Amino acid sequence: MEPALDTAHSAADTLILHLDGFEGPMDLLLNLARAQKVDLAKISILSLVDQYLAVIADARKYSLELTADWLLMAAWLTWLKSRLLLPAPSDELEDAEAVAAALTERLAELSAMRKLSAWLGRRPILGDDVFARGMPESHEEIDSSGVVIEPGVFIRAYLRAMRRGAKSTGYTPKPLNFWTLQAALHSMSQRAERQFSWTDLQDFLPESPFNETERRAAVASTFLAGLELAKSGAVQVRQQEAFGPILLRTTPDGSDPAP
Amino acid sequence: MTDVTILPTDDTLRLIEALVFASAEVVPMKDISALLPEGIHADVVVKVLKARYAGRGVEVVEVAGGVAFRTALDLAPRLRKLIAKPRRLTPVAMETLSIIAYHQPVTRAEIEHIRGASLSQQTLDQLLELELITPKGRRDTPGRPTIWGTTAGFLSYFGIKALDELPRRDDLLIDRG
Amino acid sequence: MTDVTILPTDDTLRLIEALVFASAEVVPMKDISALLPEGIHADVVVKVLKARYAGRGVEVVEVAGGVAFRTALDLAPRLRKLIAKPRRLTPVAMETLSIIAYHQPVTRAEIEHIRGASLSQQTLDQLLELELITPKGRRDTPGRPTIWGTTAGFLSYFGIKALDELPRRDDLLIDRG
Repeated sequence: MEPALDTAHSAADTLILHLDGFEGPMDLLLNLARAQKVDLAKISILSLVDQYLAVIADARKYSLELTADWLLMAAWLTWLKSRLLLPAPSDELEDAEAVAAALTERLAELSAMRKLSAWLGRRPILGDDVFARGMPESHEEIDSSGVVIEPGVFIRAYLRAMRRGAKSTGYTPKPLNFWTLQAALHSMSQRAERQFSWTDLQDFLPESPFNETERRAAVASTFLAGLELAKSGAVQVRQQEAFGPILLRTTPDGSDPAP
Repeated sequence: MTDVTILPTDDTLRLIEALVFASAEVVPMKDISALLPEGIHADVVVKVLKARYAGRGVEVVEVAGGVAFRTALDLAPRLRKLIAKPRRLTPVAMETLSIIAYHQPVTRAEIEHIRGASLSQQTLDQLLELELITPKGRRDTPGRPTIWGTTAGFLSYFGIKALDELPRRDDLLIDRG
Repeated sequence: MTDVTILPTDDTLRLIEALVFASAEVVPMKDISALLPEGIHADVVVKVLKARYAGRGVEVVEVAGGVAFRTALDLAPRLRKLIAKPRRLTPVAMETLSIIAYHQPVTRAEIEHIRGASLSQQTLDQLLELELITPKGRRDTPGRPTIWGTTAGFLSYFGIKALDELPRRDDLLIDRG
């Protein structure tokens, strides 16, 4: 910033003060207190106040712009000074003395922190005074071959699937009476073990009561079973005319029937 | 190498040692040379440093473009720290796995029927890759579809010894009686 | 320390040397202990390693509750030029950090009261970025202000073993001009 403010204070030495070089009112107060060259606990608060106010007055003379905290401190110190000097009821004087003591303590605290800061500054600072390994080697290996199966998640997934499955097929309380391909294969293979000559496909249908849909499904699965066994060489299939009856027989020389 | 070998001072060795240690990259020989007093050769310094660290837990190695420190090769495996970061299954994969676990052996078509949704090859592949499921042969039906079952790996991830330790289906499907 | 000091074998020394050397961070004592055979104490191993590296370009230091390799302090002026990594704190940041170190956990208002000046965002950012301070929760007072404390990184940054190594309060309060 522009005009530096020089002020001579009451002590013999001339302290050159540059207001803009201070961090704030406390910083200035601490510097003024240090200039008294005594133990901080023994500084004269009154002369400290006078010095501070002199600096502020000077700053105003040079029409330096002061931020609120500088002026606030000045006002507060003026109040403190008046309380300490003027004859007043004893309890008010005690108040003022307590406030002065608190200010001394604050200055001592700030001073202590400055010393700690200086102590830290003398430490070997990593990355400036001492250096760590520049190319660290990691011996850590991420193993992501595993998988988490939490029983709760597993169960919920199963129930979710079952619910969806039930919804999409439509839930029917009565089991479906479909003659499945597996059943047809099973039944036909069993009969093939005992050999049979040309037999109508219809004869392989089960005897259970079927409605029309179920009967046609049974015909289809029985026919598929026949084809499957024919493929494995266990039976032969014949149809003599279009839409005529489909006939099956076991393969005469009995090439090994598939199970 | 040179005809006359001038050995570096301890001070020089310390500086180069610290530089190689602290450098974030391999230190090029020419950078080392630049720091050396007249008459001292970088390769001599590196040789002395290498000898000093020979047999220690860390070694000085010459790699492409310069010099670096490296953990002694025999120690690396002992320092290796496995950090398990197990993956999570997608909801679809988890559903599929649960169906296979409860209905095994089961075909893909049956899984789709139970789930009421189609099953992508990707999901099956994921479960296979993680060795959670395995083919258990083929069903003797048209098309001879592959039937699937769970593996020992599945049991171990689930934390059970045998399949009969899975939560009972009946306990899960109360509304089915 | 123990009554009977069992010295580590060279193999053990190499292993720990490699472990600590590999890391740029401070290696906690417990990580060292974990690699030691029964009966060998980590502090004995560290002592032997420290002695072995004393006077070298890199040294073993005990810091932030663990051990690390660091370049020797006397090499700083020369290394600083070679390894450009300016991370020196400003005086304001140093002062703020001192207050946090001493008064932790501490609120921003308390820091500002002690310094008699407001805390700039820039200072806070610098301390946070270097991972020297961290929020330690909130104080149960009106407004529930965040409280701040120092990190393990703070100890490591200044080469301090533990917070109790900081100068004692009485020593800081003594005024000698």
